[in-house]
Amino acid sequence: MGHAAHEHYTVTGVDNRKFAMWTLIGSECFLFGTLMINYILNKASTKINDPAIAKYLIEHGKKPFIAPTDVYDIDLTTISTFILLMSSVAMVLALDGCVRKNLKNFRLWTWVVIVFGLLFLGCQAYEFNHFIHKGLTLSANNFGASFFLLTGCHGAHVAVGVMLMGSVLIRSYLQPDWFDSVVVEVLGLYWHFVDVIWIIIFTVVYLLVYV
Amino acid sequence: MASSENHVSVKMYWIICIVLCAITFLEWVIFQFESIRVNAMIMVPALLLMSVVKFILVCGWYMHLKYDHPVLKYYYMAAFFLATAVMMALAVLMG
Amino acid sequence: MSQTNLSIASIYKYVVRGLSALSFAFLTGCFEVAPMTTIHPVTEAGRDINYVYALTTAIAVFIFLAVAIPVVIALVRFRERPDDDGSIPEQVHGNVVLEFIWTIVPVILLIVIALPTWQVIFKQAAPASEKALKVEVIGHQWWWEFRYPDLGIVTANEIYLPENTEIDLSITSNDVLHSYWVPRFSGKVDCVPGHVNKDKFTTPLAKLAGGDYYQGQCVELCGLSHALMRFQAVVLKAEEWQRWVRAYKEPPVVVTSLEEQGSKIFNMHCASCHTINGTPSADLDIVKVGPNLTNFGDRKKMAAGIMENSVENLHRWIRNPGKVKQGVVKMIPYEEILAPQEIEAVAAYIRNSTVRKF
Amino acid sequence: MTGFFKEVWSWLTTVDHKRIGILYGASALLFLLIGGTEALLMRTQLIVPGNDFLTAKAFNSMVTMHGTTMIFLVIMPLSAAFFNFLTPLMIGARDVAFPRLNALSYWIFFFGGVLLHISFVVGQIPRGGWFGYANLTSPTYTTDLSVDFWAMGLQVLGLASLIAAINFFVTIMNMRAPGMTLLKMPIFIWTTLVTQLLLIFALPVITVALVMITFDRKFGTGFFDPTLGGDVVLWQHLFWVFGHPEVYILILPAMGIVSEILSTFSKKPLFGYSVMVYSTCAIGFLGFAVWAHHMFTVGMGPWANAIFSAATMLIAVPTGVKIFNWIMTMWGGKIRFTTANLFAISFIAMFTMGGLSGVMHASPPIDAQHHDTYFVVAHFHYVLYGGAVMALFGGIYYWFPKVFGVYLNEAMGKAQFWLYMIGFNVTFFPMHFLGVQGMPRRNFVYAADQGWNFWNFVCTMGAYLTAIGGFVFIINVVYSLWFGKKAVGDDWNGRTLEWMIPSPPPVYNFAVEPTVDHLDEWWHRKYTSSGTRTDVQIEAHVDPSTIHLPGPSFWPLVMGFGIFVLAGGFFLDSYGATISIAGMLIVIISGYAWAFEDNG
Repeated sequence: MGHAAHEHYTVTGVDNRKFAMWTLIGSECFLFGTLMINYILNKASTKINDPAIAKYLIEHGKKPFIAPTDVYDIDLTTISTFILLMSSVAMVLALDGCVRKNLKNFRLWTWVVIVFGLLFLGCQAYEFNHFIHKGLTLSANNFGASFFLLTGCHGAHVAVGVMLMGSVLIRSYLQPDWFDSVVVEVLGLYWHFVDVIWIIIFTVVYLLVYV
Repeated sequence: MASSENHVSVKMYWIICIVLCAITFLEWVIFQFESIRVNAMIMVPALLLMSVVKFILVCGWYMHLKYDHPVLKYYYMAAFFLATAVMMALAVLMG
Repeated sequence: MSQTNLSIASIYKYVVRGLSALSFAFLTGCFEVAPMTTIHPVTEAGRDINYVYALTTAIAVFIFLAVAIPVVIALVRFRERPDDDGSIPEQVHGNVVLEFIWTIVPVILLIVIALPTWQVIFKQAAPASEKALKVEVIGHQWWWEFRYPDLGIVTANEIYLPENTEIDLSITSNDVLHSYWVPRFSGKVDCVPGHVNKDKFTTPLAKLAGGDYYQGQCVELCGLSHALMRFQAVVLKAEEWQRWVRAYKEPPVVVTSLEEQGSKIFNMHCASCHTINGTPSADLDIVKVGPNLTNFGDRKKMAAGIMENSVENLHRWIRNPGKVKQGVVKMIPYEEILAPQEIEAVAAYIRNSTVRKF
Repeated sequence: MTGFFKEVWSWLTTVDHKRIGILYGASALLFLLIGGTEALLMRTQLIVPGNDFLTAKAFNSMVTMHGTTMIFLVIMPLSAAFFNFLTPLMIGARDVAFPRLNALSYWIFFFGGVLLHISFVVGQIPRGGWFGYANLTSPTYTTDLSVDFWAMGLQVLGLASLIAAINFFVTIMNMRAPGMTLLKMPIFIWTTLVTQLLLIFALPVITVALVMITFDRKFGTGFFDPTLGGDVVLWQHLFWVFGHPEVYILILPAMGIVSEILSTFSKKPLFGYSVMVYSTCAIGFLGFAVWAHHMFTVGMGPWANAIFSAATMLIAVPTGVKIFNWIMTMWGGKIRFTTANLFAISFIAMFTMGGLSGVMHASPPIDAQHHDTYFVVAHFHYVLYGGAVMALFGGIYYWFPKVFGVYLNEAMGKAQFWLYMIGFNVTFFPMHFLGVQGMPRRNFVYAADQGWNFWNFVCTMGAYLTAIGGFVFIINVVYSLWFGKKAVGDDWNGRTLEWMIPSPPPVYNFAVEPTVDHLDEWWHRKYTSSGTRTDVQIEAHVDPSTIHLPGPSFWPLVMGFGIFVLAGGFFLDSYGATISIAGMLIVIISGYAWAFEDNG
């Protein structure tokens, strides 16, 4: 059980920081649960409230409604899911590199995690831009609002994850012998959880709409 | 504890990675066949099952839940199922 | 249920009915009949609520005694005597039997409350019968609108009802949350914008000529003048009700020249927001923002039941409604626009010519 | 820096759980004065019918701020003061799991309180009710910034409570003394644990609801606007899914405190400890299944009303079990009537009455008559004021010698108790009558002919009596800090670990970490099983420098201020965005500085 100097004896044997991250994950379950139920309840209200957008749609020969199936592009979303899954795999390999104190692997997979995270955010930015061009903005209708709230909040969590992994990378460059595997594991937990939430979002938000 | 003796070997990680990619690809494939997509009786259980499998894989192995103190597992399951139960009740109540 | 069948259900029914009748007498005994009292119902729906109300109060008092008496005994018997020898009492850790008893007994008492509760819930939730009088209640920011779709009548702040008739209310709101509540009829129902809530009750027999007045009030915070959003339910005798419905359609009776001048001012200034049946204001097909004033003369109270329907009150209101009722902005103050004489004329018209002989 | 600035600086940068506890307690009592004044203003307005002491806008603001202040800025931080000070002491730990995070949650709470009260300065006091029901809070019906102050204030306070809850949950689960299994923890630690779980699970729901109302007001979405396809009832559901666990968050710590006080002053262990633990967990779990009993009249349909009334009645059973266990704790004991014990005993009586009036409107037909009337006001004041606040005052009198090393004066304490007890009942028992007579809540004025004149007058007199009791408490604290009887360590012949160390406790808490074999470990060290007293000394002082303790840190204060600026940016339309970004930068910079700070 003995570890680095500031390691405390803990009753459950799990490091305090890791236990705290799991507690935060439990809390985030409720956060994303509420966002998802808000999406499920609001995805049916597709009537456009914003008069400017309604006029824009009518001019383009469409009815002033935007339904999920009008805007979703499943191929792009599947690629996003694939990217986030791969970043999860990279994360777990980075942790393995850190535990084995293999600097090359550790830095390589940390880079992969950051790049894939940014790629995912890129896909999401592109998707949001694509929606806005189609007229689905935040204040267009409640479907748009609840969709952007849910995926936006998830995107923010991915961005925070990328930033944290960035600081791990900076720490590794500044201090090559820094291999605090607990910190990397805690960030790994956060990253995997964000990926798991995307798995649920991918099914509930994108796929179940087509059914 | 800090996983100095890491229970999960790198090989296992890659196996899980492949399984995850396969499931994601399968989800995409189901979507291409018009006949399957429209039929909710197949689609909903299939999609839910696949997402649950992916969920367990990532949580169990990648998040090291299987090898850590069981209190984490009980806490996480309690949080997850309580959240799901409250949200289901909300869905029913809001009609 | 046959008379001689003393099954558990019937014993349970007699005990519970007896208990609630006893506590009902105690409950109503010590409260005089305030206008908004919740325990002097006059409708059958209200009596159902009161039956569960009295029963639960009786059980609550019983449980309170079951807690208070042992506490007092413990405090008196086991207080530390001044000449105490410093020894510590027996360190009792628990007693399974006691734990079992004070878990099961409350469960039983709760079941005694729960069964009538569910019975009353589902009884009141049953839809009203076809022949019930349909009335729409619409809450506005700080006044009430009542519509009778079958009779084509729209009135405000005083809901006229025939005696001994089943009423089927459809309750909604036009802006924010309100809550329709006549305590003596039955429980409150929220006016939720975007939803229509139902309520049904059978009105009591009317005793007084000119109708029995029952008080009601908005009970959900709806902005500044939430406290000034009251209304009255008027239960009329059967023939009075028929005469009232017929009289409601007749145009206002203009007698004096003051009222004549008043009607001209009304049609010019007030018609864009208010309507009086049988006048040009009724023909405008715009959505009226203000309350309907067709039978304003008959109403005992005005401005949503907050003050007597008197001449100087109406003058004060027309001059500056915002000062009388904080937050009223839709109706602008007329003290600069109309001369005092003109205000007197339009007030006379609204008060006198809208009186319906019924 | 002179001595004074050094002292202030040490308080601003403290990470010691004991000092943070004192900071929480002091802030809570300061906000209690504000909340109490708001209550007195309302009662003065309602003293006679047709009164014009307060305008409608002022009254609605007082109603909203009294509710919000008392719940979020008085009872929760006062409970947090007890969590902070006592949790490490009772489980035999040196400090909480993350000391700097503990300081951060205090400073975020502090700035959240400041943000809420800036609305007074700019004259945009929230007036939509402490629950802020939708549609009235939508931009069409509340055009000024009052609702934004309320929403952003609660967001910041929610964040503070969430960080503290995670900190304490990890502390209790991971840092108990060797040998202290979960069923050997003091009961107060159990109620603290369940309270933290309730906070962790309930706060995210209100966070999402507040984000949605802020988006409705700032970015034109239509979540709660029926004309834009939204649904007003969705807000009520989301608010009360948080709201009901919130009221158990307010009452469970009080139950823990009462259990500790009663068992100490009866010289007996808590009766049925394991049953008390299971009922605490049952209350915590069922707390998530009963929220819709606040919405019986909104028209959810008979089935929803029936199910939620059953769940609400079910939750009355574990509460009732606790009450009978307290009575049996006193039964057969040697009861000493110190002020703390008087408060604890009055908790049993008042909380029972509150619980019973609650069970009454657990059934929808009765709630149709009680909802939003003064009967509900009477109910939740009996449970929150007669329950939580009285118990928390009992806790203050019980642990004051341990915190400050001096006893609070018993004579003044009893005077305050009787003023509170009588004043409380004179104020709130007549409200049952007003409720039965149909007086609605949140009415800034009532007419003379509505039959409520006499009892409103009586209630206001009771409120003034309680205010006097409040002043007696302030005098008592000031007097006792200077002239109070000195306390040594085991000040009330207590049972739990915090009484085995000197009071005020040294910085390092335990010189040597205790090993625990029994429930009520300190009692078992003092008395053998046959009841004879063995003389066990309080733990001797040790040179603090020999024990490794985390150093003070300035960054929690900076990050708290950053979050304050971030939230503040939402209120200014033109350059608000830049202020929020500046706040975000402060948070990120202090985050990195925090991470790289070698805090030892």
